[in-house]
Amino acid sequence: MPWEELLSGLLHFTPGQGLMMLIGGVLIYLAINKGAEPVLLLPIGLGIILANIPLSGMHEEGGIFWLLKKAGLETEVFPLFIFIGIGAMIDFGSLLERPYTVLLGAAAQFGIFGTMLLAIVVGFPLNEAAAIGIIGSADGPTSIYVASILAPSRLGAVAVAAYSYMALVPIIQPPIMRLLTTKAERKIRMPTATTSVSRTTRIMFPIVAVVVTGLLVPKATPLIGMLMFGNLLRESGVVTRLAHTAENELVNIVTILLGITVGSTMTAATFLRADTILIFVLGIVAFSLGTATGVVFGKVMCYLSGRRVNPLIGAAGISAFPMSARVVQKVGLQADPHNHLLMHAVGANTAGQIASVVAGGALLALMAGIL
Amino acid sequence: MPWEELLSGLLHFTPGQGLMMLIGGVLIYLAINKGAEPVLLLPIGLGIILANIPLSGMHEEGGIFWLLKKAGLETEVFPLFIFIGIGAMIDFGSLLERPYTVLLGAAAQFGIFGTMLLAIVVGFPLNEAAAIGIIGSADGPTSIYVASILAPSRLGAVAVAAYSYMALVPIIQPPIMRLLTTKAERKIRMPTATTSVSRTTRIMFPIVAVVVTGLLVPKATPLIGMLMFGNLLRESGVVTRLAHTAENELVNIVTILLGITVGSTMTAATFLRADTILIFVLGIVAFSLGTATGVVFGKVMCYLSGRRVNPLIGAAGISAFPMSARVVQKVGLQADPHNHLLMHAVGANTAGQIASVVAGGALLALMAGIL
Amino acid sequence: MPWEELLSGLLHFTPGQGLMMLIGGVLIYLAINKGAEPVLLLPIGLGIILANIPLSGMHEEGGIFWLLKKAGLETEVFPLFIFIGIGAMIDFGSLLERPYTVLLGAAAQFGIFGTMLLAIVVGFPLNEAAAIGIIGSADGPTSIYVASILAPSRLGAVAVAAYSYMALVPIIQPPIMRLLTTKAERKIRMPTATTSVSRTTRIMFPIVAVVVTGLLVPKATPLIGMLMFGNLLRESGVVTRLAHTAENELVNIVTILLGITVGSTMTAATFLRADTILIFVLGIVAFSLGTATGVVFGKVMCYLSGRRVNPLIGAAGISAFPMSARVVQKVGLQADPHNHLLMHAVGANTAGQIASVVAGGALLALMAGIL
Amino acid sequence: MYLSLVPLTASLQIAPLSQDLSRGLFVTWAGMAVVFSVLVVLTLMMLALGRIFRPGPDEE
Amino acid sequence: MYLSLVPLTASLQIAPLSQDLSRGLFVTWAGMAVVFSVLVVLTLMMLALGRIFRPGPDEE
Amino acid sequence: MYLSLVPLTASLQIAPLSQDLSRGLFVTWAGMAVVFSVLVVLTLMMLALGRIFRPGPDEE
Ligand code: NA
Ligand code: NA
Ligand code: NA
Repeated sequence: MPWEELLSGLLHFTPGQGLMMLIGGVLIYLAINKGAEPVLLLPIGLGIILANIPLSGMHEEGGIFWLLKKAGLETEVFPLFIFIGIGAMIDFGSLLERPYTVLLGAAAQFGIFGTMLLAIVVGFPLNEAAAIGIIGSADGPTSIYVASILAPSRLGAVAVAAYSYMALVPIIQPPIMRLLTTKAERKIRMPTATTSVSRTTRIMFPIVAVVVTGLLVPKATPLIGMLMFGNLLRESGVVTRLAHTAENELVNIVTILLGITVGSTMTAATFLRADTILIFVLGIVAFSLGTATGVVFGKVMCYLSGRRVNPLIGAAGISAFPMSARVVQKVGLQADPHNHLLMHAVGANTAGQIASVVAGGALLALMAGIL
Repeated sequence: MPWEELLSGLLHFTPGQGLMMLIGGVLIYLAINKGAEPVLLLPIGLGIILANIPLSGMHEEGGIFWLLKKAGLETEVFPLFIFIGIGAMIDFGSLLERPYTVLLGAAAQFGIFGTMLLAIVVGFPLNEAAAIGIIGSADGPTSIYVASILAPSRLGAVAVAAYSYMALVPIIQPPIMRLLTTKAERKIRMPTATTSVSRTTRIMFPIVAVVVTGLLVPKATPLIGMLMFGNLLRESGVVTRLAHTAENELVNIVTILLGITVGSTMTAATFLRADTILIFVLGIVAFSLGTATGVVFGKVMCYLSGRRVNPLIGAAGISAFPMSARVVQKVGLQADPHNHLLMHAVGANTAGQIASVVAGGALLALMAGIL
Repeated sequence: MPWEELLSGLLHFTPGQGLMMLIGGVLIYLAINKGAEPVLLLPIGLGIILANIPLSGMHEEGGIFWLLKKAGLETEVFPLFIFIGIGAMIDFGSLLERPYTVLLGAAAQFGIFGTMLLAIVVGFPLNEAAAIGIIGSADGPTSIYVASILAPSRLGAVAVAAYSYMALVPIIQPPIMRLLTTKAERKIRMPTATTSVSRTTRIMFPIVAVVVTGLLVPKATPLIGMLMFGNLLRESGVVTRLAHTAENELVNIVTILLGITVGSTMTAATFLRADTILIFVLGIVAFSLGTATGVVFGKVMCYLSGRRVNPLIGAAGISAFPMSARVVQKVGLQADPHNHLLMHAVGANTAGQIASVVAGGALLALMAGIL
Repeated sequence: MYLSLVPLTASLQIAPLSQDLSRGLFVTWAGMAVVFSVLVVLTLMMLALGRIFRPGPDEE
Repeated sequence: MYLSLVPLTASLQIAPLSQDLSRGLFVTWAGMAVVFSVLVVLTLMMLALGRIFRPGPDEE
Repeated sequence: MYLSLVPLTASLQIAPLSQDLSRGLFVTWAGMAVVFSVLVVLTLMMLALGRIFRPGPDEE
């Protein structure tokens, strides 16, 4: 009977779907009222609500969510296009003025691998453990890229955890930073850069980064390639109309679609599993571990440099661009109201962006060899 | 002989194709010189001309029109993306201040079903009759969405009728409105709203609309979901760059492609049938019937409310956003130069937008049960 | 061993790939430091570098370059969408004021066919010879469109040659122009147009151009259709938001993707062949030959018109819009500092744009008949 | 018994009512019922929302 | 009769003309003919348009 | 000889180390080694770039 067909939506509605809608509503609430990464969490939230309406047909072959997932996520087009835009937004100047900060970005990536180990210990299969670890990249598109290759069914949880904790960086990081440093360390002042960077260096950097990273970690080439493509558009200075479109319309259009598509993967069936909570717990671990290893490596550099490096800036190595750099600045100012660490932290921060991509590529390559 | 190949275009040109080109030219003329929905009718017009050039190969597998149709119309991506942009444009404030106007939007949808019945009577098969009825939704993307599912070969006629009559609303509606109301009724003044709507209500509305409509009419979820997604981007206030892109670049790019693609489906073979004229006749019936039932329902509300509702605003329930609301204002002013009905009509107008989507979803669900 | 997998990129790196990266670097250098068509050559340059990183997987099924090539080049979507934008940018007013300049655009297309003959003589198979000839269209999207149909493996070389020589037009053209004209001829002044063109004519022109070209050369319909679609959006004056988006965001987004995709086709295996150098040599021949026949035809018109046409403007017939018109103006001023040929040259220039498309369509049709 | 029912049934159906038309009539009443049901629920939700989330003093 | 035609035909074809080159020559003349035909028609149309739709007094 | 090696090998492997965990440990050290190697090379390249392409007098 057609009439039943019309009411069948209500009849097929499950408590699980109701719970998922509530979760979607909470994300929308956090996005709007707490300013938590609204650009992604708001579309994800509504995507979750839409995805849990029974019999909408949107997930079936030909449906809009099936299509967006197939065309944008499975192809990796969405995260890669967003990386073009992010590259066009990022100024690597702070990093180029302080090349040593690169190492802090490297150290903080232990958050990825350490969390992966923990996820294995608590029982996740290897591929899912790696996808959970990537939350520690503290970078949205990298997380989505890696998770959708290694463990598509976990994509929603991983993406939501990554974006949520990026918004929570001002709460997660400071206690760890204070725990691992002495007040004297936090007071260390760092000189403002005396060397400036030539335009040629800025233009050469994205090209060199692509070649070095690509040759050493081929699987990282798509991510680093698109990121540095955007950056080359920016730094070249001769294609401002392309750079402007990349960091605005292109990234906006893709973000609108990416958010709702990621949300649409979070159906009750895939998301409401006991171990999803574990993923969120491990996600906090990932951010904390990355922060900790960044700071500890900062302490090592502090010691080796004769206390010329403030270890706090290591916390910015997790990326979470640009929030964690601001957190470093704030914690530094609390120890010494005249200590401005921002530009150093931004160096570590952009290094963390690159290091996350390298770590993601390494993870994919090593997993491809194992699985 | 290759030479023949070059002249073969002219040799294969049929009078039907010439007639179609003329029709395309007329649409372009109306769009430019009469301001008739140029954003759609101009691209449709040129699309028709292009589609009727023989041997261009654009409709064959791999051709650009084949591709756009497959990627944009058959997937419903074009109307759905446009709905994101429309949602980001619409202010539901007038509706939220006057929830009762929702019912006028519901009543006016009889234009859809009544016309469908008439189309059955004059001999159209059920699926085509429903596609013809949807012209009465007085909404472009809804018409395209429903028609391309139920009767793809009638898509061109339905879309052109829908957009043309939307442009003709100022001519079609007033006589019907005056015929069905007394001058005393048309003079009824309505108070300006005293209640204002909180930001929270504006934010909650798109979410509630998605859940209610989706659960009750699952097949309407894609349309209402994208419409309300755009509206949530708008009302949240925290993702202005996404909302701005949705209502500008996204909607413009898709409109450019949608128009020419709809036009490209109108080849002589599919369009030049005697019953195509019937579709255009039935299209006027649809708009008229919707207007009439809206006004009649307005009279009922007028009576029940003790003459506190001016029945004219029922005419705005057909949607045809925002033209029909302006028509109501104008006819009201003719009866009483100090009677400003605009905001009430806009309420009914936006209600009609939602009601059209619901009606479209209901139509699809009921047809899926029958066919 | 997974570890080997990580180093395998370096191990698989070949000298050929290194050479290709160098070529990519040179293109980037030319784009940035010499201002050589940076909008295309910069993305192409980085695309080449990325394409020659071994084991990145970007060319394999599902990889981003495989996908962009399949979705944007093989479908011809990229060049066609760019043509919508170009159409929205071009003002055909100068041409409409001087219809006779159309013939100069026609004459200059001999660069295409003459070069094709030469390419056959030096041993290229017919399809590749035609693709090489199309460099003489001096138009990027036309070259990409035709080459990707006739000889996809030569697309990179053809596209790079076309864009590079467009940037070199101020160096390639003047000697040929001076060689073929006497100083007296170069001094011929041409009257500023006395007739102005009505808005109706401007609107009718794209429609007429589509119908005439489409009926006579069906295979040119997609290109001329999209070009004139953009122009109609522009000239209609009633859809400024669409025209604005077409010539800005649409064209920018597609250009970003087109450039990197064209670059990605240039792997060492396809590009590093001895005859690739021949393609670049033939490309210069194409531009020179087109310039020469344009100027010679200008001389014929000069003679027939009783020295009322300055033969220099024939050089602008190759298109290379708008550089070659500026070259004509400059060479004219060198002969007579008060002789302003710009608007006449722009007429021939836009005629060359149309003629290139017609020639491309004719080439495709004749080849389809032969191959 | 059986025979007497046939003309009765037939008389209830308007004679020339095609199968398509009867289906169309069904779709019409069902469709309009759905449209009104959904929009009435929406109205109630809107009224409830308006009550629960009143505008603050600074929102007007 | 037949025999005498062969050398005639052969002499009309320039001896070392490969099949590809003769095809190329055909494409060249056909292509240029098409380009000129189309653009001449376009010119005529433009002239006609200019005559029919003269600019109004306010358009200059 | 062979027999004596088995317990030795076994003792080197931490007993309850699952196959997944040992693989995970491998991925961890290999991954971190790769990240540091790549970024050290990048640092060296950046230092070299900074030396080779010093800012001109007008760039500050
Ligand atoms: Na990171
Ligand atoms: Na409607
Ligand atoms: Na040309």
